[in-house]
Amino acid sequence: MNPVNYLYLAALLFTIGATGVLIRRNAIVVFMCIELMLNACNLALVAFSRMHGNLDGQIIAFFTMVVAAAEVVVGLAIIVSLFRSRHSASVDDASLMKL
Amino acid sequence: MSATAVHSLWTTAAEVEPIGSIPAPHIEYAQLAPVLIVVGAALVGILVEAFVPRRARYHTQLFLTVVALAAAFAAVVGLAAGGYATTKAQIAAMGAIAVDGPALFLQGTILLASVVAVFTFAERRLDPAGDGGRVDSFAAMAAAVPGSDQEKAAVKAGFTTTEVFPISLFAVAGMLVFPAANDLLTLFIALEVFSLPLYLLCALARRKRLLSQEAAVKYFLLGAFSSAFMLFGIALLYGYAGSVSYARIAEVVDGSVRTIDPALADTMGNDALLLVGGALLLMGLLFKVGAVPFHMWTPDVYQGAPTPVTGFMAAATKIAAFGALLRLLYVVLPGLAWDWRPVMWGVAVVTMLGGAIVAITQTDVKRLLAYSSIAHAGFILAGVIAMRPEGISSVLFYLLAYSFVTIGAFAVVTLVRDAGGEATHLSKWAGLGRRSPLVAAVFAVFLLAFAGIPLTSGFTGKFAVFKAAAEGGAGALVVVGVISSAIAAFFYIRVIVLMFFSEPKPEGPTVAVPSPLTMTTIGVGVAVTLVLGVAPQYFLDLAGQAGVFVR
Amino acid sequence: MENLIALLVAAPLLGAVVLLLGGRRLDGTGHLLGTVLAAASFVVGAVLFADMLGKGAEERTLTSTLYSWIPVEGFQADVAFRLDQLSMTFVLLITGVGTLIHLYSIGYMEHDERRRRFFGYLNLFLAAMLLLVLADNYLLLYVGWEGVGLASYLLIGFWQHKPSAATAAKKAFLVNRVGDVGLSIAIMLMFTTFGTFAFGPVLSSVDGASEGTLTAIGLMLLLAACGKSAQVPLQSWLGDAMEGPTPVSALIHAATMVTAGVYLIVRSGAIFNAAPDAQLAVVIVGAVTLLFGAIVGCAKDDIKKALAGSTMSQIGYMVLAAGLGPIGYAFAIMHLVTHGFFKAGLFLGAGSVMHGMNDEVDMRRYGGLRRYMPVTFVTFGLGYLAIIGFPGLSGFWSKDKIIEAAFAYDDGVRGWIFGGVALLGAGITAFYMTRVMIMTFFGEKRWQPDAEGNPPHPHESPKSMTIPMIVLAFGSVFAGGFFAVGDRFVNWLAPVTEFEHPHPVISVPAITTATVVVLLAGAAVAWAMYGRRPVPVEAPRGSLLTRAARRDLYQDDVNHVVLVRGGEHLTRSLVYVDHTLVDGVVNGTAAGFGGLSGRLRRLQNGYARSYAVSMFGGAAILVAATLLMRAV
Amino acid sequence: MSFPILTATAVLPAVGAIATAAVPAARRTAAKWTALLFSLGTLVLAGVVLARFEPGGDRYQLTESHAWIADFGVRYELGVDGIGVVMVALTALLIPFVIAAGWNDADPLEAGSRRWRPTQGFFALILMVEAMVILSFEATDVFLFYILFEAMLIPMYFLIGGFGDRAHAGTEEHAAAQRSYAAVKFLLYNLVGGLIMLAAVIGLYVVAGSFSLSEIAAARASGELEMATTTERLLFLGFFFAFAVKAPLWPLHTWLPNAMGEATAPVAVLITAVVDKVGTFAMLRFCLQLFPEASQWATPVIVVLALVSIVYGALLAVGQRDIKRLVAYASVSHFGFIVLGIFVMTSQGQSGATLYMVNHGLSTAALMLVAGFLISRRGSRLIADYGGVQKVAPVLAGTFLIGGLATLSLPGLAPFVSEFLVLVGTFSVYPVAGIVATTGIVLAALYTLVLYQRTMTGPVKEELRAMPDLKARELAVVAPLIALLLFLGVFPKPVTEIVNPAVEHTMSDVQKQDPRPEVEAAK
Repeated sequence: MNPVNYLYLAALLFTIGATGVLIRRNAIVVFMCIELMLNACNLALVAFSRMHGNLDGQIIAFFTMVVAAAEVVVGLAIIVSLFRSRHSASVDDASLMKL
Repeated sequence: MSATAVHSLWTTAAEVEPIGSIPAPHIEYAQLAPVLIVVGAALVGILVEAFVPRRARYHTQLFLTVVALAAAFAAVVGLAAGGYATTKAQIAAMGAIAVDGPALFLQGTILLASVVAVFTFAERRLDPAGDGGRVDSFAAMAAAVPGSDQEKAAVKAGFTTTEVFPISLFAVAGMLVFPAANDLLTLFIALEVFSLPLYLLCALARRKRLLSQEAAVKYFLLGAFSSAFMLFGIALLYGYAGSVSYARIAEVVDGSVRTIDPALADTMGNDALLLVGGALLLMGLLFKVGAVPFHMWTPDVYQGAPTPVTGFMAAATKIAAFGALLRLLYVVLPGLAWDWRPVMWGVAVVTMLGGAIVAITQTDVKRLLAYSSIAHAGFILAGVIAMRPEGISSVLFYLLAYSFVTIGAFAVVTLVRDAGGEATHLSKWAGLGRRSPLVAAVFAVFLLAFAGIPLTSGFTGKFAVFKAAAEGGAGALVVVGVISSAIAAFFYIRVIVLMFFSEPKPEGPTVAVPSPLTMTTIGVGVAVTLVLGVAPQYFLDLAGQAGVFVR
Repeated sequence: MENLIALLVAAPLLGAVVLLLGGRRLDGTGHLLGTVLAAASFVVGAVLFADMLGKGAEERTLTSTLYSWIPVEGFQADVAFRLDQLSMTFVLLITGVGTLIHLYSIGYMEHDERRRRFFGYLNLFLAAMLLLVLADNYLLLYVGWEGVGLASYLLIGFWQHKPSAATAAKKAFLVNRVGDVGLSIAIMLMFTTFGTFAFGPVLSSVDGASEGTLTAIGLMLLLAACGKSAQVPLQSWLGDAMEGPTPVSALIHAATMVTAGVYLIVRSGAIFNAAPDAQLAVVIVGAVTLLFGAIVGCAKDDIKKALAGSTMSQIGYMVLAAGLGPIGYAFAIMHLVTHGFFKAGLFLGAGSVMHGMNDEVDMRRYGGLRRYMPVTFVTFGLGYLAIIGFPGLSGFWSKDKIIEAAFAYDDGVRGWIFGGVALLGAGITAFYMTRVMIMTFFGEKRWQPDAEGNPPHPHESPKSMTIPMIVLAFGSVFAGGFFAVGDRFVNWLAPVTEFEHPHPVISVPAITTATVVVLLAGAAVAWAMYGRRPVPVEAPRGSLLTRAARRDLYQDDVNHVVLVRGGEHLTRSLVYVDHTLVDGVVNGTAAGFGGLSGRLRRLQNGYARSYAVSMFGGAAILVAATLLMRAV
Repeated sequence: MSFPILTATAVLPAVGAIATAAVPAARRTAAKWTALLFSLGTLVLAGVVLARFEPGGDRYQLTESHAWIADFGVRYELGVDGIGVVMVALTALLIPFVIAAGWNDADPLEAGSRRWRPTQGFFALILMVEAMVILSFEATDVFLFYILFEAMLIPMYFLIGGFGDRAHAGTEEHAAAQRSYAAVKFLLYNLVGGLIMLAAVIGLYVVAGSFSLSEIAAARASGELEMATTTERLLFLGFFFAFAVKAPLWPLHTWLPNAMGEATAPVAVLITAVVDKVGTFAMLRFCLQLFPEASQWATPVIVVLALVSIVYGALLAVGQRDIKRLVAYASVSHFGFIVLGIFVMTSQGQSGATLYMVNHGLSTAALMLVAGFLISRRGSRLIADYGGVQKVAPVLAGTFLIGGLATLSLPGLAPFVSEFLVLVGTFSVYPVAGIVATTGIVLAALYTLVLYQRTMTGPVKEELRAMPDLKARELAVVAPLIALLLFLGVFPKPVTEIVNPAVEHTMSDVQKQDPRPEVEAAK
């Protein structure tokens, strides 16, 4: 089938992810949405890789996964510490600094 | 998938690389020495954390870090002296990393900035000593809940988070690669490599931990968000050009590509991929340099992060990010200049004006400096837009000048303290000039440099970028820049007025006497500020020679 | 000989410098030094005069250039002197009368602890005045012109602790400044027209210039003259100037400085000759002032103010004469000189009277003084006869000539008008001077105790004061005759001012008789009003004209309303404008940015997600813009 | 390579500033003397410069030229023409008086932190300003000039804001607020002007590719550098705006009264007599030389602005209640004359303007410093608080009067010469303008004499009974100034003969001839 459709899917997923980031309060969920965006990128990369018939895209996809994993490590560490000190994972509660 | 398809895949692939001979990657270790040294030191640092007894860690780490950075810098200088900045500029590591003038210049700058920044990391005289000896400005136990017994115990025990040194080394490593990255993958990885440690560092403040954590969360989420966009941009560009190597993409973009297979022809026809991809990639970088409208993390993060980290971020991140931006625009997308230049014009204008205007009403020193850094990002963008060699060199020079002023300024901020730690609210700075003229004078020098008053590095840099912009036909941009400088001048002056002309408050903050470390940082800052202001020629030459990208 | 000219100025200047910088140690001897130097200047003048008489009429003019003052491209201003018959006349008058008045002041200022400074100022005045009349170009003349203004400012305000004196001084200076504007514009006009403002070149190349330009120059010079010589409309300062010590009034505001305007016009005769319109203006100003001063003089009870009015009027005669051109110049100067004698004499007399009357100035509180101060009475009386133009005395000769000339102003209506005015003036002069005479020296005593309540004990003044009066009295009696006989004076001046005989519309004898008749009439009326009836101590309300005249015909009130009030309003409103408008714009801009900043920073609301929104939006815009760029 | 005398004239005060600042906190008097001696040394050097300058010689003399910032085409180029050398001399001459007059102005009222050294700072800053001003008069490189033009704002700013006049109405806080307002206003006005100029400077470089005055001028003359009319006009406006703020020209003048009102009298003198001259000087040197066509294009407007300044400034001076503000507005009026003289573009006008810069420096210094002495005695700046001073302090009153007479440019005193030259120069090309300007001399008389009358004459105010007359130090400050005013009034030749050649150069830059007189007068 035509790989272009995968691109549409990727775009769709990416948008969903982005929207999620914008509308969800819970830091974890927001973070998951970001992960979703990354995966959308992966999909796009792979699709392109297929189209162009070279491997770069796929390689990047692997790297992306690793990066995502790393982000999880760092991100969760931060979010958890935030949660523990505030007993809430809502990103909106973390708004002491403004103006 | 049919066999032919699979085969065609290989064969087409083979056109890029001759069949069957996928050579073992050869790495020019010498040219990559700076990065390798830093990474190596970082790894060693981890081991130190693991095996060296707590008492000795601090000194070991400090020593290790400084030596590593110094060695890396020496390597950079060596490379530059070896002509890699000019004649022998080349692409190293299988096309992943460029070793050329801008890269080396920026790496050198980053390393120097990191050294002085690390000094402020290591400062241990400012906070009152706990039972466990003197402490720096990082959390005793980052994992502990603020105000919990666990934390109290940790503080009592005088724990310190010596991990910051290896962490920052990792960040530095990423920053070194970022401006040198010669393909999109490396770019992305470098971005993450220096971002993730910074996220952590932001969360490690000893005082005002809630703010610190909040800063970290915001920085992390928004950073990840932006890198997602960037990655998507990468994907699209890759889709457009069928490659992630800068050289290749550039060829495709300006149509000078030799071999065009049907797939490429197909995607090449679709400019949307290119434009959207380019835009998203640009956005990722603009986020890092803190350009309007991607700047909003800056004030919060700068305020919440431990001040030494803020200084480090503000300086080094900008250098790295602008380096990457330059390379992207000058190497990859010059063929697209007609499309991105107007856009960047807009960004530059709103960044200059926005930063300056919002800063007028700030009441917190760190936020003030944050907004000023935004305005400066705008000025630098003006130089970037010039699209000519002077543009590159002027930006390089500006970054050099700006980074030291920034680190110096934030270092001064760490000195003004009261019971609650650093007294960053402007009202507390009233009459500082009376209580400790020297500190106030030094800070005034930095402010004047920010304001771009002649005989300071700030002026030289500003003049350089504006000149480049004007020569690049962006006269209007210069006028906007001049106007926003005038607006900006207003709030720098306000701080000076506050420090010198208003009566000191009785319960005002005290000025801690720092160790030689911070003194060095500030001293270097002042020295560089004045030298670049009075006799900048040598460094301008340097930047001028370095102002050529390899492609 | 040329080198002596500088000495004329240098001597009194030296005196001024020494006396003003000398400090207290000169308090004892200062006045003597000042007087000696004035006298020295007079001696030098006399020597030069003798030398001049020794030469033929044509080569009498001496010039000496000291140095180049303002050497600038296309602009030559030298410090150069010119001593010809005209300036010589003035030199003698100034130094002569000046010396006498120095002498007089020694006695008059005896009890003033700042006498040294007074003499310093007097010397300064002499120097400036001599510079004025000796200058060889208009710019240097301008220096003297303002110099005498300064001296007069300092001397009018000599008793600075009296607010009235300070105000009068300021007023005098300001009004004069208005005149000076005229002079400086005139000089600029000369510069642009002739490329120079030295007397010789300018006056000799008048023919080349257009009449319009010359008229403009003439009018500007006239404006200057009005300021300095207290001619309408700039006459208002002279009356107040009487706040100064009486010797000052005698020297500066009667004999010399106030006549500078006449000098200026006569000196610039060539220009006026070529600009009839300007001349007409001069004549009109002279005529108006002549009457104005006379009327004012009739109503004043303050003896000095009355004399001031008379001065104004007499100078009006001179200006009128000067305006008549070659037929009048000589007579203008002649009247100037004789007036110098008798008016100075009169003022000194008045001073002497005040001296004896506890500085009382109101004539209604004098009366019957002739017995108590005979010398003063005699000298004053002779001065009186002279000024009203009693046949045979100085005033008669000079004034009569002017009236003749006035009648000769272009045969026809103008001649009649101005001749008539001059004639009328003579009558009024006789009236008010008689009035002064009677109220002061005749009738019964109307003396009042002064503020401290001690009654006056009139007595004759010391020798140092009476001698000058006597000398001047001689002058006022004989000078005129001496000048007039055989047209001595006219011939003397002719080479400088050129002279042609006037041809009046009616015969000269007729005019002379008319003059005598008129003055007798005036005197008679005055005697009828003040001699026959007792003079009330408190001034009666008086007729409308009298009241107007007492208030200088309301001219000051007009000035006050129009200039002072208007000016105050203007400045006040400007101060407001400067603060609110000019400054406001800037402060407004600053405030505007502040407000904008305040609004913008609200976007920074602390919510990570809204930051994300802005990033998302930014990305969208970025993408859109890029695509748009490609589209267009 | 002869001895770099010009550099020396700037370096010496700079060194002096450092030396003064280095004097220990307790040794205040030592600091004062250090400053005074260095300023006198500078005066000597300036004298040497004056002596070595040959009026007939090259346009720029004693030149120095060293590579500085090649990338920007910037060289460290110094040189003085007749105008420059006179201004240098004036600056070097005035500073010692400023220092001597401000001898006790910066003594700390209360013992602050042991590291807080106001006195040292005060005099160090003054010397710093001197160094920068002198160098800016000598700079023949646009960039170098610009840098100094901007940089001198900083020390001035601290002088105004940090060392206010102690005679003020209201509370200490209020006064401090007023002070910093004045200082900020000063800085922002000039900074904005400077930044706009910066844009023009950059533009100039883009167009001309060099910053060297001589090079650009030569290129323009030889026609190898063609500027588009609009470009030239825009650049001109950029430069002129900055100078007009500094000068200050109506309507950009409002910072001056605040600054001069709040600053101590010596600093006020520093502002108006020295620093502001850089603005007018720069108009003469840069605007006219670099952009002759544009200058002529703008002349009508500028002439009008100058006239407005003259009349407006004078009228506002009349309306002031505060002695120092009055002098400030008087200065606005005088700067109007200077600008007028510069832009009418006649030899008399420009010689007059240059002379005017010098004379205005001297006369304002005299008037303002005496006013300062007066104010320091009574502790009030309000005219209404004085009266009858001449009775208790005749010498003070006398010097004040002479200063005032100089301000109203009485013939015989120096300002008359310059003012008349400007008037004549104006009148010969713009008669109407000349006449309007002439009204200025009446207004000048008005505000000066009103000031004198209200403060010095009349019955003595009770509070003033015990007022002492001028002290020896104060007299030593004023007397030389007055002597100079008199000397240059009767014998301005020494200055004019230095200035004239320079003026001729400028005239040839703008390709202007003086109008010929209507009639060739018979000499």
